[in-house]
Amino acid sequence: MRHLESRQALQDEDAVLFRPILRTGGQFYLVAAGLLAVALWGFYAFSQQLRYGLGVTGLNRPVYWGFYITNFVFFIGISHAGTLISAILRLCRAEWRRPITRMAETITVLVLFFGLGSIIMDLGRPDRALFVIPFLQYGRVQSPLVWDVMSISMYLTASTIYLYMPLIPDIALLRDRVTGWRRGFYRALSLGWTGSPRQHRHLEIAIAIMAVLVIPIAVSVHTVVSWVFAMTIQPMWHSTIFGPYFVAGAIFSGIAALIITMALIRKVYHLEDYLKPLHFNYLGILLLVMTMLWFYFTFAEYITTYYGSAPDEMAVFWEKLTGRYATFFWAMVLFDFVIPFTILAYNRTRRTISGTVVASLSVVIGMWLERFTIVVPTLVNPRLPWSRGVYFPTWVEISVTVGAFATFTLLYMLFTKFFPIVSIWEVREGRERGLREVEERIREYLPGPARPEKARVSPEPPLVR
Amino acid sequence: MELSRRGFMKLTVLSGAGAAAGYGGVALGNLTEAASQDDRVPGGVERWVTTGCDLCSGGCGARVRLIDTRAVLLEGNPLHPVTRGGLCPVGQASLQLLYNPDRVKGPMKRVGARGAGQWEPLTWEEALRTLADRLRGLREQGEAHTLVALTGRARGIVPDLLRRFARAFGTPNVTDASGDDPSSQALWLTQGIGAPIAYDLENAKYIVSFGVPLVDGWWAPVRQMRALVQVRQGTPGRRGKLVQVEPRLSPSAAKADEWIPMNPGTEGALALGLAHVLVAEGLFDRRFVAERTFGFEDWVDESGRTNTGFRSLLIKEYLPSKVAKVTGVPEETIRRLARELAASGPGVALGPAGGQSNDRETAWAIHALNALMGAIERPGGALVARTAPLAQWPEVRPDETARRSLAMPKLPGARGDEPLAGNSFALLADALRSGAAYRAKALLLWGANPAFTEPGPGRVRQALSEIPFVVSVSSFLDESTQYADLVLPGHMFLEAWHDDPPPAGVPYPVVGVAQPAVEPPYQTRHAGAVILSLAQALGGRVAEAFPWKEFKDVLMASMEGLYRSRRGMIFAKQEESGPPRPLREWEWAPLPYKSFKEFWEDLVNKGGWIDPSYRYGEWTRVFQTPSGKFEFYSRTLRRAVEARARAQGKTPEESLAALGLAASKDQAFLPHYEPPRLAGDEGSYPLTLVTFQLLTLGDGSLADLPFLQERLAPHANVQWGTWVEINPKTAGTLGVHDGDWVWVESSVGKVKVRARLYPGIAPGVAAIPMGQGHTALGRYARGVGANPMELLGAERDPLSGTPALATRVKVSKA
Amino acid sequence: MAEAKGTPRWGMAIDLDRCTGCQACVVACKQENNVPFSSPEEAAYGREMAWIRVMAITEGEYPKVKTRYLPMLCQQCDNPPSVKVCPTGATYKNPEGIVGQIYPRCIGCRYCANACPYQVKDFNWYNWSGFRWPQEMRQSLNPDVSLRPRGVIEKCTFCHHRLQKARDQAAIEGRKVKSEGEYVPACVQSCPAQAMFFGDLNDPETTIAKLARSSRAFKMLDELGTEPKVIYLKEGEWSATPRE
Amino acid sequence: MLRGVVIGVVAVIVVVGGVLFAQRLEPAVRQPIQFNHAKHIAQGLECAACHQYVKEQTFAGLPTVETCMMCHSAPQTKSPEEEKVRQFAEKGQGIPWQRLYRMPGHVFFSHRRHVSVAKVECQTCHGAMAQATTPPSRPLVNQSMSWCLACHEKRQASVDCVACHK
Repeated sequence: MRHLESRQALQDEDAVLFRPILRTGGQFYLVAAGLLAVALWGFYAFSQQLRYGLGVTGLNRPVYWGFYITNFVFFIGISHAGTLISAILRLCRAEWRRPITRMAETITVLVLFFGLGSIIMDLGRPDRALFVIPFLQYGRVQSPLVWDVMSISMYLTASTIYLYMPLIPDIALLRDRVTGWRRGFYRALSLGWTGSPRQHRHLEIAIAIMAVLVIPIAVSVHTVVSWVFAMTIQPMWHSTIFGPYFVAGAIFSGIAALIITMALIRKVYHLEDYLKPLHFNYLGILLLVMTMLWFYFTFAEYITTYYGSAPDEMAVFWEKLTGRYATFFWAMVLFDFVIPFTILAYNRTRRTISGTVVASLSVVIGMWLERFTIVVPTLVNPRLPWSRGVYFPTWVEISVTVGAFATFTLLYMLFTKFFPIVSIWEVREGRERGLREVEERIREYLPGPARPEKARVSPEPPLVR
Repeated sequence: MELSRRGFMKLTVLSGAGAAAGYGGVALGNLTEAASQDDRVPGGVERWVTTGCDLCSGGCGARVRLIDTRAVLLEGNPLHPVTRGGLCPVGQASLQLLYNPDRVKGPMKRVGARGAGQWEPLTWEEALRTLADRLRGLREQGEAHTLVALTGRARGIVPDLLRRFARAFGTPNVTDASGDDPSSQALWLTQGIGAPIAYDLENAKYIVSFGVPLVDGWWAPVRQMRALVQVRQGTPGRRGKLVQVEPRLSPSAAKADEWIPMNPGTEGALALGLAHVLVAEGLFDRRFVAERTFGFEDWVDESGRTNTGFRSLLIKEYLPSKVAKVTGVPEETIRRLARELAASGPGVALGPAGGQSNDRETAWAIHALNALMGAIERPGGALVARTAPLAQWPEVRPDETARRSLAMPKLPGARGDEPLAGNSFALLADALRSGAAYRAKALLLWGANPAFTEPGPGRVRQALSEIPFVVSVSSFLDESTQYADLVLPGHMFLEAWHDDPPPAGVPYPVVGVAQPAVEPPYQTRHAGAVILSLAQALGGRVAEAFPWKEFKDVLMASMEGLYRSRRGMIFAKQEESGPPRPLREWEWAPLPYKSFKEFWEDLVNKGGWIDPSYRYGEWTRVFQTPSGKFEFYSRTLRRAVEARARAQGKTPEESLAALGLAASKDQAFLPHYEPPRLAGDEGSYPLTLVTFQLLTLGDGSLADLPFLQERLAPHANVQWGTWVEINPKTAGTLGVHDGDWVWVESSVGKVKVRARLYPGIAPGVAAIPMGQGHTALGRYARGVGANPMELLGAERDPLSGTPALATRVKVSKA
Repeated sequence: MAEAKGTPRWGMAIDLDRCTGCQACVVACKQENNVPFSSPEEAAYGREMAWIRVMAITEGEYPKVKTRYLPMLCQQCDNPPSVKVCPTGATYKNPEGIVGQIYPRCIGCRYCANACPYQVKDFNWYNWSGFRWPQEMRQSLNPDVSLRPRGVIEKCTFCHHRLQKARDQAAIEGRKVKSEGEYVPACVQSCPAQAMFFGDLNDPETTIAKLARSSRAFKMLDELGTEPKVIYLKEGEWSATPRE
Repeated sequence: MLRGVVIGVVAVIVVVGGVLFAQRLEPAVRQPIQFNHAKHIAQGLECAACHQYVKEQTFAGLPTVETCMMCHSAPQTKSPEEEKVRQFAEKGQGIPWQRLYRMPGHVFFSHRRHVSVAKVECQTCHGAMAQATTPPSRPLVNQSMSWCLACHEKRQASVDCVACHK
């Protein structure tokens, strides 16, 4: 591989970005094997469920939903890490986005499978999962669950395209650097990318369109997920605030997941030059905004319930605040607000990478707890007070959950082995064109005579080739 | 640890493929499994057959839905005049008894040690031969009396046949596990009739129930539920009232308009307190008391001695303030209740349900209260049931051997003619162990399971293991059958003919006849037919006493009496017969049948016969006392005690004192309060335990029905288990929380049950339902819950020896 | 009773003054509809199944305690929350207002069970029909109702198969099903205290229509606007109910 | 490379699909007696004469050996098939007729409802069974749900799901 690098001496400055793809260390295999083992254990647990039915879970009457639905909401929330954030940053022309968009988008695409998967795992008859497809099968468009299926599959499609399109120039870069079967693989995926100005123009337009499209879809996804609950008349589910509350929560957990991923990748692949404390700081500020927004929504939700003091709602309310789910609730407040707010509010802690990572870990845990305290306490306190439910997950649900996390991590790792996890061409574009553009833009912000709209800067000729 | 990339890829792909293949295989298996369970229930020709339910004393008519030969649903018989299509949950679930996988499928003999559960099948011929040989041996040695026969739940002709067999065979030792109802003691003491009191519930306006589980399993539950509806909603503009006096908020108390909690076992005191108020305030029925009763005022007997009358006793001893202290019921409640009773026209007092050592005195006091209210022989009051005119069987003529054995004294606990005698296998078991007059050499268990249902089952098990030869006629290998040498499985109901004698408490005669609806699938025989075959095998006078070939012949012979009586009518639709209430005072036109055969066919197809008439004021029929009146002062008892004293060579006073009764002299012959005897001292065992039956489990013989195990009692919300109800306050002092496992311990034994904190029970009282804790029976009952009988048996009624179903206990966290 | 006019709207009335909480309706329903029984372990887990249950609520402190019994079955809502959320149409309201559950269509997401405020939908956690019915007991299964496979929701259908049977008989006799008495679900049929009434709510002459107008009548969780077709009658007072 | 993958995928799809399809196909039914429907109908027998529950029950019923023996206790033809009937009767066995039309476990079909109430002709659902001289080995009419529904819609019968699925 040395010869490759020497041949491409020009691009030495980004060699570190290619390194994970071109070279794999023993540690990687070790970690991957560990994850694989956990994942296989999860699969085994799930196969037990397929064999014996949902009876092997801790679900019961009236707690018909538990870990799986919690995971579903959680994973879908995490998925907002990527596409949404990256799209917003792209549209805002935030130049610091360049090294992180790919990481974010990858999270989205991969985690969405686990979101959908959680629903399928939760089905009593997974063999009939396709029944929910509207028009072709029996899906009824009035059911929020069908909205979910439609909106998530649309999101998955859109975010896959949105991940794939900016990948094309990088795949083309790789195509030219590898030999053997991988060359064919990358050639097929690069769709004949030559890097001509025309191709670049088309790509940029397509990315811009997708970025605009993806934002409403992403918002709709989590709104619709919340509506699965809000459209019923169950106490503390039937809430108008749920749509925005869930979207805010999703972005919240998404950013946190992104920060953790960035920190890991920075460490593992030595990308200190690309992912700087500044990136973490900026995302940390975003996270700070979200934690306050989350607190605002949570407060609004609970204070409204408390003042309404409908007996059925209050049963759930007290169950969460002082009852059997108080531990979960207060842990959620701690992890979602107290810890991240304290860390992020102070510049000194926020500006360190470890500070934002600790805050993010806390948020991820907290948001899982938040999903759990939304799903379960309502179900254990049904309106008719004759059966109070109990819910404790069995080894199957825990194994499947852990397995899902492991599988996700493994897939993410594998992704980094096949594709550059930092968008190389965009970084380069930033170096070459971004600087000029920003300068132009700032100049335009400054007082002075209004100038006619300048013709769009034509892309530089590609550097590779 | 350096793994090549190629190697890793291979590993990944291989394990991925492996996982996928395994997963796919499992998924496919899952699908095919899901598909294969799509199998449907086979259809068939639908038929409905009229039959009856014999699982309790309610005698409900039933009809069964058959698909080809399978019974798929049991419903109430809409023609049945008492239940009118109603059937309780037990009846509804009974197909699980019929199709229970743990039924005994043929005769078996024991091969292992007793209780080891090792059996060997044998043919009926062999089994009957073994049994007959053994019994013949007893007779040949002049020991026919050492045969003890115990009947269980069976009602009607089969137990009659068994008693007839005992007489022909020559044993005085026949008893039945159900025991005697306390109310029959009260009726005997006051009216000289040893039968349960019949209450005209349907027409009552105000019912005070002293702990009677009216709607959860007493006597005829369906009839009582319907009567309650009649009381409350049957008369336009008026809602009758039900007051339940009981230490625990039972389902019946929950359905009552008022629940008055009180100390366990003090019902009698409360009844007398009410009587005191009626008398003191002049609210009693003066005319009835003056004309139809004896012993109200002080009276002078033949010897010139002045005897205390009921009035003096009440006024002196049962002041509401005093009663309030004993019962825990506030004085003002007692006064209010008495005034309400007097003001509301026919009021009636029921009870008790039984279970305390002082049941007889309690029932007596309650019945005396009825007399004071004039609620005797009056619509809505306490009546004496008319009997059904079944044909009498020819008199048994015991042979010499039998006559000699019959003259032997009967063992304590065996049913006797005088109601004072106890009727309990637990008592009998004690007698067997103490080696009374003689030892039992053989035991016939006819559908009875004393090793489970009797208080102190440990002693019963011990007694069973000491009897040399035990035969059990049983459909299940229950606890007692484990001790049997021979198991003879009887037909299940729906497979066999059976008759339903009038349900306890119904004033007019109702006779149900149930035909077999399904073919018996196993090597079982009709329990009645077993007696016939046994008698045939023994031959001689024993065989002569049974001139019938099969059970249906016996049944028809009995039912012919109904036809010959020319009374009553066969069950019919309500429009045709009219409601059986209010009781009619006229008789029916002769039955319109040309022959008995015609009558019989209609009888079987409609399910039974009824004579819904009742004549009030047949005083000579209802008062069979020395005075021909209702006796507050029981000369019937006095005679019995005097006879007993004579036999023992003591004075009556000495005889009474020897029994340890609290009451003395005249009081003993007047309705009075006797404090309940509770085993154990208050210091070590601070709580009073009461036991109760659940509608769903009965005495426990129905514990093998999974449908019922799932829904034992809605208020407790316990499934497949036993619980102890304790007041949250009591639980607080014990540190026990709802759902905790606790030990309940008496001086006799201890059981582990779940605690249910229930505000509907008095502090200081604990309550455990009966029927669980089986160590045998079937797969759905074995090992589920605990049997409270293990805590009982230490204390008993001093007069009859019947064990009390209450005791002192302590509760501690397990 | 007259024949039904137009499309009948089958409804039920439960007189709580009569109901004694005996649970005969529960057992009758399980027997009629092949509802499996649970094992002790699953029952403890809250997985026993029943299409109708008797709910008991104990309130107050000793000695002022009251226990109320309330038979709870599918309320056959005119505006059923469960139907709205079903993703496949397995739960739907049929033209006569009976809320059906089509087992081969159900994917087992249990959304309807969570949306139903009455908690009357049961889920088949296990393959009950395969191994939970011993061979002997399978004999008492009703051929008119399916054995539900594992993984689907099941619920009360007002014994719809009985309606069809009654309707067949009526059609052969050239008439419509009577609005009362001819078609009766198993629970109503079995009630020992005759606390349950059944009939066509659209026919003002039926007992149930009269009861629905009684001063004692109320509907469960009426404030939710689900418009149940099961009507309860309050305990504790006399009212002019039509003769049985 | 790519071609190989495509071929592989197609092969897998074909094999799995084929296996699944084969599982779905009903196996051919072979009756114990080569019963001639046409001949019996020609003798003036009605369907209900042998399928005796067709008007009263949900199921039509396959003829019992007793039903056959009402006419065939003495030989009427020289057919060896007829002889088989008597052999079954002598052995005291029922005739092990094989069911030709099978409903899935969740479909509730009532012959009574269709025959007695709706007066549907037998051949509507069973095809030209009356003309069959040998027992068909596969259903003459492919009864699918859409086929049921088409007829129900045409005749304005109930298309309510719960009418057939319960």
